[in-house]
Amino acid sequence: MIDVVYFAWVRERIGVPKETLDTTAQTVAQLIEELKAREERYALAFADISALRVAVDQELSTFDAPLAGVREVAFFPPMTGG
Amino acid sequence: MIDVVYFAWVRERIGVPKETLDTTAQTVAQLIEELKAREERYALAFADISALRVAVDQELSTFDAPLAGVREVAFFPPMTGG
Amino acid sequence: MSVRVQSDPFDPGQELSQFSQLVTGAGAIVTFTGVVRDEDGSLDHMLIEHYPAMTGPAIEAIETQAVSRWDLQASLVIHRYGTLAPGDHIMMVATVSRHRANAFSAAEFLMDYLKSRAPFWKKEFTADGASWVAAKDKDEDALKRW
Amino acid sequence: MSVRVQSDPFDPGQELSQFSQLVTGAGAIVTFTGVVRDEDGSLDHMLIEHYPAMTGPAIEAIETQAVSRWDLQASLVIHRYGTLAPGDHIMMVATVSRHRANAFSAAEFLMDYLKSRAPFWKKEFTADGASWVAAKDKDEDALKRW
Repeated sequence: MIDVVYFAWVRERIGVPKETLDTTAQTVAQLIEELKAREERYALAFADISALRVAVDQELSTFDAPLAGVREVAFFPPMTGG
Repeated sequence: MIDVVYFAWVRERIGVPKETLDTTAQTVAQLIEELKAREERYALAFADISALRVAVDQELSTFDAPLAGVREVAFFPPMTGG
Repeated sequence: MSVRVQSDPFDPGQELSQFSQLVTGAGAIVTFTGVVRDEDGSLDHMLIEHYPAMTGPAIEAIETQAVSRWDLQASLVIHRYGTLAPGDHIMMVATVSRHRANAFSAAEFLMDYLKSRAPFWKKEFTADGASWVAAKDKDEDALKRW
Repeated sequence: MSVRVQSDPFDPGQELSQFSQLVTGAGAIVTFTGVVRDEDGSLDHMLIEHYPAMTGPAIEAIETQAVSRWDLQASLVIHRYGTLAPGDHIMMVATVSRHRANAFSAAEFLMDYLKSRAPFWKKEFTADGASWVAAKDKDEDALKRW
């Protein structure tokens, strides 16, 4: 079981801020493929992953990051703080 | 007649903050030569002019600046503001 | 070293007053304050979303880097989230170092990292509707100098 | 644009509070505050001498350059003279611009020029006696980047 959280327009497209998933994905990229295959709203949100950033257990990460032992994955657009 | 003002250690070496002089000097450099010839304290203060800065009528200037029409010349070490 | 992520407004002057009392033996205090800008008079308000579990630790990591790299005596980051109106203060950074160049560099570094690496997202609301602010290439490029 | 040369103390926080009210439509406020540093615990006090007829106009000329070069909405320079103790605030610079890089650059430019081009001279008094602070080559060099 893994918590997946979404922010900004990713959250709006997917329609929920957070969900807990049962997944066999080994990496972030595999998790994305699994989600895209699931429903249109995911396919839309993940259509262009170059427009997305990912954090694994609250640390900025990359799409090839492994999911073993991970509790939370977050997807969001490039940050606009400051 | 020209006002000559001194600051920081230049003032301390010369012993007065300001004096009004009757001079025939055409340039700042000539004024310095005139002063150095006058008394030991001036010779000491102006011994190394690379350690000095000059302002003519309250604007930073150079030693070859002409004195025609000038009312005030100031001598001081490099500034240490901020 | 301190980080505050809050929805409440803050007073930059009061923050500087408190911060400057931390200065012992240091010579240079730099502050940066960001203000909500209304580009063309059309902005009604802005909503800043963030990632609570990540925001604090991410900013602390950035601040730890700045403190050691520029030998800071003290540093402060305040960043707001929630609803902000034009003219409101969004965020503030303060640094103290013995030398002015270090205090300036550390403050600019913190700003550059907060822009692109702290998990905040801005949504602007105008009479025409709402839209997410896009990240700027130049903000990403600004990180390359460090 | 404002310049204040004064012997009285000032409160950087209060100055920032007032200054930040001048911000309309601008996005970035930067302040720099200089504090009397006690290098090795031996400084009793410092005396800052200046050239009253020149100081104000010289700083105004520097500020005018900064305002036009970095498109500042507002700027402030405060510089003290007279007797100062370790920990006292010597001077402060504040800038406001639409963009953070401009506000930072203008504040650094003002600082670099105040260090080497505004007519102030510092004398330090310690238990061992008094001595005039020598200008640093690196402060003169800092002007070359502008």
